[in-house]
Amino acid sequence: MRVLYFAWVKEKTGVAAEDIELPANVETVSDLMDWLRTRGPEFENAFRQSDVIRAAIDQAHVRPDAPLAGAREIAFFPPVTGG
Amino acid sequence: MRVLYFAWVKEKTGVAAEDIELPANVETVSDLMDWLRTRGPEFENAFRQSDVIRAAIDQAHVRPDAPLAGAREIAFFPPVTGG
Amino acid sequence: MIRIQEADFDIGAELSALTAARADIGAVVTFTGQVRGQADGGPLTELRIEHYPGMTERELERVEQEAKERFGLQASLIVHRHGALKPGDNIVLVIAASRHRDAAFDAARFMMDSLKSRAPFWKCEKGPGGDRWVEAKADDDIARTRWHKKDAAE
Amino acid sequence: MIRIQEADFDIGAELSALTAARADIGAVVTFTGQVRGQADGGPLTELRIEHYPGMTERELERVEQEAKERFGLQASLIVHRHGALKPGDNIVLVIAASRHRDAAFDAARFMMDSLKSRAPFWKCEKGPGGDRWVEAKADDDIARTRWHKKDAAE
Repeated sequence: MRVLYFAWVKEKTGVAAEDIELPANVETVSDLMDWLRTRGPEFENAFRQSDVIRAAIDQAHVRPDAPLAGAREIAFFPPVTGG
Repeated sequence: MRVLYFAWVKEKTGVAAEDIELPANVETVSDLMDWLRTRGPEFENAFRQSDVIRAAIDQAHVRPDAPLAGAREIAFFPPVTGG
Repeated sequence: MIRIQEADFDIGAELSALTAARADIGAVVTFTGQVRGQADGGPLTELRIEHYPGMTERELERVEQEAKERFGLQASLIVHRHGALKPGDNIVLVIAASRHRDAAFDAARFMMDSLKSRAPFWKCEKGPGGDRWVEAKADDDIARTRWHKKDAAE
Repeated sequence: MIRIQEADFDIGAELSALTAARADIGAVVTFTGQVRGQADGGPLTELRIEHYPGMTERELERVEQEAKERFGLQASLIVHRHGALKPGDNIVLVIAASRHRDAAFDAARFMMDSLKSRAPFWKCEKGPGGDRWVEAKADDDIARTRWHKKDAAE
């Protein structure tokens, strides 16, 4: 699955985009954030305040309990600040 | 006193502006409308629905009970429709 | 600033003159009123706008001043045309510029609502059925009272 | 129509293209957001705007479509810039054109409120104190809920 990071989530992880093979027990957006935190200090730091991080699956906003099944692309980012 | 008429009030009276010497018993805007109605069929027709006619004294909106004392200019017109 | 004129106005040029590259402005709202070919009273070939020179300027200045005091604008403009206009022509332009968007939206709407109920302009629609003086809408008086209620609430 | 671009936009030209001489339009509201030199977090020398290509287009199209359905617009436009901007530069332009003024004002405000809470843009302010990612304002979520309440009331 394609995973994208934006704004300070990208700065903290040091990664803009990557392809990930999901572990079997990672079923929701929230599960994925928990798993990402285990991937080293940058990811631990980026996803520490996971309640302020927003997500989109296939370019549509989703909540943390959204299932990942069938998703091609998931993005993590801070609350949006356009306009 | 200078008296001005606008829009359909002007069309009905056939007068855009005139100078009038006020009779002694004409003290308010409402009195003046009553007196104007006595000046012939055009004025009678123009001021028949005097409740829809608005007035301004010295270029500021006033109500029918506003006194005329000290006024230099009075205008009669329909409700405004700009914008 | 306020202006009453027969000539058309150029919205882009007015905006540039007022707000371009001003780093103290965060939000700019413009309202433009245009002549519709299908008026509420039927098809329209010409719209003639009459006004009360002198009083019109005073009323528009008062409207603009009230908006400035109430919403803390960085810049503002009201331009209103008079004379003979055609369908598609511009009638009125209001611009409100402020730090944040709520003030700009509120101020532009306030200026339009106030202008509609106070500025001495009168519209006469010319169409196949003859000339028809536009009647004031009860809606416009109601629109004006939006702001009275806010007075009381503040 | 929606557009996302690095280049500046010309408000007058956008307005002309969309609404000039259209006799079915009576009211046009534009909103322009500009970069302020004094941001909420302090003085600002550059504003960098990042976005999520693909999703941004989708979200802006959805915002515009919702505004059209809800307010019955005759024409509309959303243009949002990204990249490195300076104080005084334009950020965003929203245009709503309708028959009557209330719909144009409501639609422009609705598009701005919706865009602020949904479109995936992020602002980073560069100033003497370094870089600072702008935080979302609770106000903007509250502004968005104005329209939910109206949903329920209608």
